[in-house]
Amino acid sequence: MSNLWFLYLFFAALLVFIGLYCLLTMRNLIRLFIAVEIISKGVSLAIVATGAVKNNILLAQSLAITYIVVEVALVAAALALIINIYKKNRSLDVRLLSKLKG
Amino acid sequence: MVIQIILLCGLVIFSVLAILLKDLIKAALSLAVASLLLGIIFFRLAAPYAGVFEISVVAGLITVLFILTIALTKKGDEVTEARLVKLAFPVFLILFLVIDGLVMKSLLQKIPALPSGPETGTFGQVLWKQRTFDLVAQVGVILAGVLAVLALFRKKEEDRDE
Amino acid sequence: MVFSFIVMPLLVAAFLPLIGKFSKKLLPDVLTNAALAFLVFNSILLVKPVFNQGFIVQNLHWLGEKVNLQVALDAFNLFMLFTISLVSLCISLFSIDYLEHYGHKSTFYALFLVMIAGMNGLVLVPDLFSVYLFLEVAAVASYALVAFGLGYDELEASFKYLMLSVVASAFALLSITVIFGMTGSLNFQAVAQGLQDLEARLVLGVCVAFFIMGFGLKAALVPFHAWLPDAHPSAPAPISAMLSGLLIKVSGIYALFRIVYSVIGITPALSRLLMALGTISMVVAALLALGQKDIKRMLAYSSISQVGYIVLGLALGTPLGIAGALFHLFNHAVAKGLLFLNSGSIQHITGTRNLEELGGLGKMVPVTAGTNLVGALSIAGVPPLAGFWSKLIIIMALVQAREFGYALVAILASILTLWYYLLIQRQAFFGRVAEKWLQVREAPFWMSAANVVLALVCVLAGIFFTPIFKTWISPAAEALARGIQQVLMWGL
Amino acid sequence: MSPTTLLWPILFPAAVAVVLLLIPSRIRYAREILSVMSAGALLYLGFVLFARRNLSLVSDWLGPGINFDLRLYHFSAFILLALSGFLFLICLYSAVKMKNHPRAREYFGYVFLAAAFSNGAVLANNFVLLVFFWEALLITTYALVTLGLKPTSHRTAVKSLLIGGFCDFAMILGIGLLWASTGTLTMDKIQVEPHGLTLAAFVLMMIGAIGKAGAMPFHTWIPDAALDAPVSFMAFMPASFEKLLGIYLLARITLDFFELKVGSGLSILLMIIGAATIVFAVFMALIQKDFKKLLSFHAVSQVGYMVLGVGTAIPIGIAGGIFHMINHAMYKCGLFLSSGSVEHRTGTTELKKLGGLAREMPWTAAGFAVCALAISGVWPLNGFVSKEMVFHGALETGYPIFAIAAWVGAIFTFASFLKAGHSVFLGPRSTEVPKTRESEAPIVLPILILAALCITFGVYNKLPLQHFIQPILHGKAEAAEHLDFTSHALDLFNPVAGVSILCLIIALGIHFYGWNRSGKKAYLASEPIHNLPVLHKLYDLSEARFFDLYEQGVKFLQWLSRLLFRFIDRPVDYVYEKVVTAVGRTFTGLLQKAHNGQYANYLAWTVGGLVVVVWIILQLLK
Repeated sequence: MSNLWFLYLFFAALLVFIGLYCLLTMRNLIRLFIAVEIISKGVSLAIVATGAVKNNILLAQSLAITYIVVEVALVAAALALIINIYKKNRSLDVRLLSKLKG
Repeated sequence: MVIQIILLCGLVIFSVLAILLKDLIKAALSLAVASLLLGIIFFRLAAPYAGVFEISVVAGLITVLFILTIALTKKGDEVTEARLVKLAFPVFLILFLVIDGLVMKSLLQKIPALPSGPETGTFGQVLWKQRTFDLVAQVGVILAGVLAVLALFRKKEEDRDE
Repeated sequence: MVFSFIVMPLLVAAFLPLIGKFSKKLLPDVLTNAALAFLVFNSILLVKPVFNQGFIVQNLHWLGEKVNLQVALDAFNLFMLFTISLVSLCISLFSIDYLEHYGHKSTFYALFLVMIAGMNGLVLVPDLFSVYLFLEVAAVASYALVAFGLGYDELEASFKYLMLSVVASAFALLSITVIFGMTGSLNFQAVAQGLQDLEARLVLGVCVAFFIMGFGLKAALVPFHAWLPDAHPSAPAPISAMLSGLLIKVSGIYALFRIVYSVIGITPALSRLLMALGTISMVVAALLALGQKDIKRMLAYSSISQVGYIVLGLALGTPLGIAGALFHLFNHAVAKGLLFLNSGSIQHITGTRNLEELGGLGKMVPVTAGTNLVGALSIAGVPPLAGFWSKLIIIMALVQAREFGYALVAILASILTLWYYLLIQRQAFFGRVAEKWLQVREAPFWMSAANVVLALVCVLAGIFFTPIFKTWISPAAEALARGIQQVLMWGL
Repeated sequence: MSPTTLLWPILFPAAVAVVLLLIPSRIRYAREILSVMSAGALLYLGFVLFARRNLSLVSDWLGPGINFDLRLYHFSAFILLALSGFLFLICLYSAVKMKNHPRAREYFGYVFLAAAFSNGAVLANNFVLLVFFWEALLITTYALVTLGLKPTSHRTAVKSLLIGGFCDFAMILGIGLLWASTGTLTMDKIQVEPHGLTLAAFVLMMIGAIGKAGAMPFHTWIPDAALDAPVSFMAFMPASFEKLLGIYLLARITLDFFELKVGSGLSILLMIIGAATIVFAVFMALIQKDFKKLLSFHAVSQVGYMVLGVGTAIPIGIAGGIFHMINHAMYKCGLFLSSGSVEHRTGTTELKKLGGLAREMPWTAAGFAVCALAISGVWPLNGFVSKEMVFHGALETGYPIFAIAAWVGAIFTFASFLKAGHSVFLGPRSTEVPKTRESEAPIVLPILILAALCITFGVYNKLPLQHFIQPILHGKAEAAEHLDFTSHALDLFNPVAGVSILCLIIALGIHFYGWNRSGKKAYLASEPIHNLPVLHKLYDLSEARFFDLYEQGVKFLQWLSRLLFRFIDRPVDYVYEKVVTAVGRTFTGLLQKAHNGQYANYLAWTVGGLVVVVWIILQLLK
């Protein structure tokens, strides 16, 4: 059973890596936030898989649901921010967001 | 087991598509498909409520929010990603696959865990009685999200003097 | 009632947007300040029972059923609660006048209260996942508050802040998941117990690294600090004060050290690593602060530097070091809150934050200038203000532990600190009055009042340092340090 | 008398400072009257405490071992009395001199604050308490220097703060080491042999003490401050207060905390520092063209005598050093005040522009003359007595080189004061300053009081030596059971005194020869020393001998002093101005460039930081 856990963790780490790669290299604000979503998929996969493997699925399930709620709130806030930035900038390029520096 | 691995691979593939597809709408849709697959994985891991939440909220609501945002910001300059980034991605992915595999293999028998017996009670009891604090926090998070949207989309009463 | 620290701000926050429909200013002002004053009062009332019993545990019975709303309040928690309530009360007093030109007071206050509820919750819960959750509650509210002005800078800063901290908290949550997998539980005590029985140094080491990144980013430790100098200066002044004064300490330092001390257990190697991180933050940020032209940006870098001191003291792990760090945490919360509010006053008075444009304001706005001086000197560690004592104790603790190198760096960094605070004083307040500032007037009543109250706290905490230290700080430090003895070393 | 009386010298001036800061400028004379009266009250308190001597106040403070511990005994009572005396005179003087200063309110407040901190530092019997007051003094010094209101004042103030901060930092480290090795922080419980760790502690604490006193190489801010700070500040801080405190601590270090042995390496080290300070600073003083700057270099040079005296570890040398400290405080204070009086009336202190003021400002000139003679060590003034004691001490150690260095210092001290006095008060009346008159009484009075004290302490040297100095040494240094320095204090007929007098004469010769050569004709008959018949003859006799030496010597000396200025004085300055600030700026610039505002960059740091932390932890696990 324990080996199964590592399989899931392997995929969770993969998802986190994909998200981080996108965050580090890509430019479109919306795509960056999609990357954040992919990272959080990795995290919720890890939570549920851990619960399933360790006989704690009820607890893990409630954690996963709570995490999804957090995700929704974050998505709402972040997308509202992105729309506001678009209104100011008329562009979604993250490289333009470098006025504050030094 | 095989089905589970296929589902997981599908999840990864659609995630990769979500960051590589040029069209943002398609990217958001592949993210939704990835969520759908994740929901099915949850079902198969005996977490039906989490699966339902994942499919309805993440694959449904969040995708709608994404598409709405994409539609609202469609008129601006197209932001093109660097070609090199996309071309280099498979290389890095394979590199990470190897590292990830090696790390997980080396950890394989190394993580000790306490033996745990089967859980008692129902999902509802766990959520409401064991994790009551989380519910309070959920109320807080939802309130924060709603208020954030209210604050960010408010009409300005008067202009700030810069 | 301990639960009121979480429930009360949430309730008020839930109703404020409705109230805002028919009373734009008065009722939100009164309600928010009353709620916060109640929390301050409440935390003072709790002092006696907590100190008599060591800690109190409360269970809430809800609808006749026993539910798991259990909080354990010890001296350390209470100290944090008191700090949060006191500083945020002053900040909300300041907001009464400051928020006039932002509009939408009710939304602002509601977010503000949600953030406080999040911080209070984080301090109170003895559960790993709930710590993460309340951290997100405070964080989501703070993203919106940073962007509250809806200007370009605010949005840019808020976006970067959000994207960085989302990644960081994902890592913290991954780490929590792994620990959950190993011990099958999330409660601090149960996890600590479980970890004692396991021989899991390697995995636990990686988990600690994830925690250091996740909470270290919230605490703005170098190299995880990059969001702070953007977000803190861009936010409206009360929010800058809130973020720098409280949020980085509660969701960064408190969370990290609560987990390190009470769950995982501190070890010499881990303590060395954290001390090194603290020292790097202290020095790098102090150097960066020297080069700033914008008051608030300078203050933001200063926050990073002072967090370095606190981390250094806490990571040292000796009773004196912990006590000094906690006292510095309190002092920094008060003084940095004061300085950010004060920078808000300056911006309100002159319309600029650029040090090169300011000059000679001391004569025109004595209250603002005087309180600024008090705050700056307190952080810079000038006797007899409170900041001096806490820095002295940290340095003494380092000497006592024979960490002469760290003591040396801490002293040098405090000279740097004094240097850049004197820069602010000289460029903004001393010297000749520039032509364009001849007509400026003192900040409105509530703004000045909040400044004066915080400055008084700085001075009084310095003068009555001994009783405060004995009655407040030492028990809190002991409560935190007790965690070390409870948890078996995991051999790192 | 209850022990809580000991809080008065600290709390009273602090309270006065607060009141002075609060009094609005509109109420005329209130500030001046209050400050003079409370300084008088403090002086009275000083006398009372001096009469009472032994008092001790201990209460719990920061924690175990760190008590709020004040102790009054003969040494601290003596310093306390001296401090309050100087405070009174400075207040009296400033009442007129600083009256129209735009920020007089802050000036008086800071002066009293400084007095409070100084009293605290003197009374402290716990190292942490000492450090607290000691550090606080830096801030008042900083604030007072900025009150010079010159464009460079702030720069100089920061310089004083950083140099002082460095010295204090050394002292804190030293105290830490001492604590580590003895386990106590109570000052009167510590007595150790300096070796190993405690040797380092000794050297570090010594740096703190002599840095406060302004010895080489920690003096560079004082000459700058001479031009940038108010002149009364110069009389207040570098001339009197800081010397008293610095030498007080140095004496405590060498007498109480550590047992300094005669001829030990540490003693030699102290003597080298002392001798070097005397010689180098006096050479620099010689070429100064500004009255105040000349005085300030002497303020540095004279520290050398004190450090040398204390460093000999021989009773007569230590007593001489301490006696020199109080003497120096008196005449240097008087000299600065008289330069202030000149500046008050003429508006300048440049030697070139001044001349022949003695007729218009007779009292200032007289005060200056007495003080200048005292600093030069002319019989029978106090400077003579204390310098003789230092010479004796230095000779007794068996290293005559130090005595010779001290004598060389004496020569040029006198020569430079002849030059200063000559060009300011004597000679033809300068045409560059308009006709003027004597300063007001409150300005002249302190100068005259100080001059009178200089004479008193010289002629009746029994008074200070028996009442102030000897009790300090009683039973401390080796073979100091029967101390009596008074019997031959004014004795002219012994070899040491002979050499000293010879030095003075040489100085006289140097001055007049140089003056003559520089194209000004005729000796001035009014020059009092010149007219003394014996000296005059001796001068004539020695003229021929010194002819060649002078011709080449002046060039050599000027070259030497320029060399010293460039290679000792300037490098210290250079390190501060170029290296420290430039390095800081470069680092800051690089770090600022790194914060380029790009999200990906910041995220890369975060992830990179994570990788590094994981790596370190895995390394630690191995």
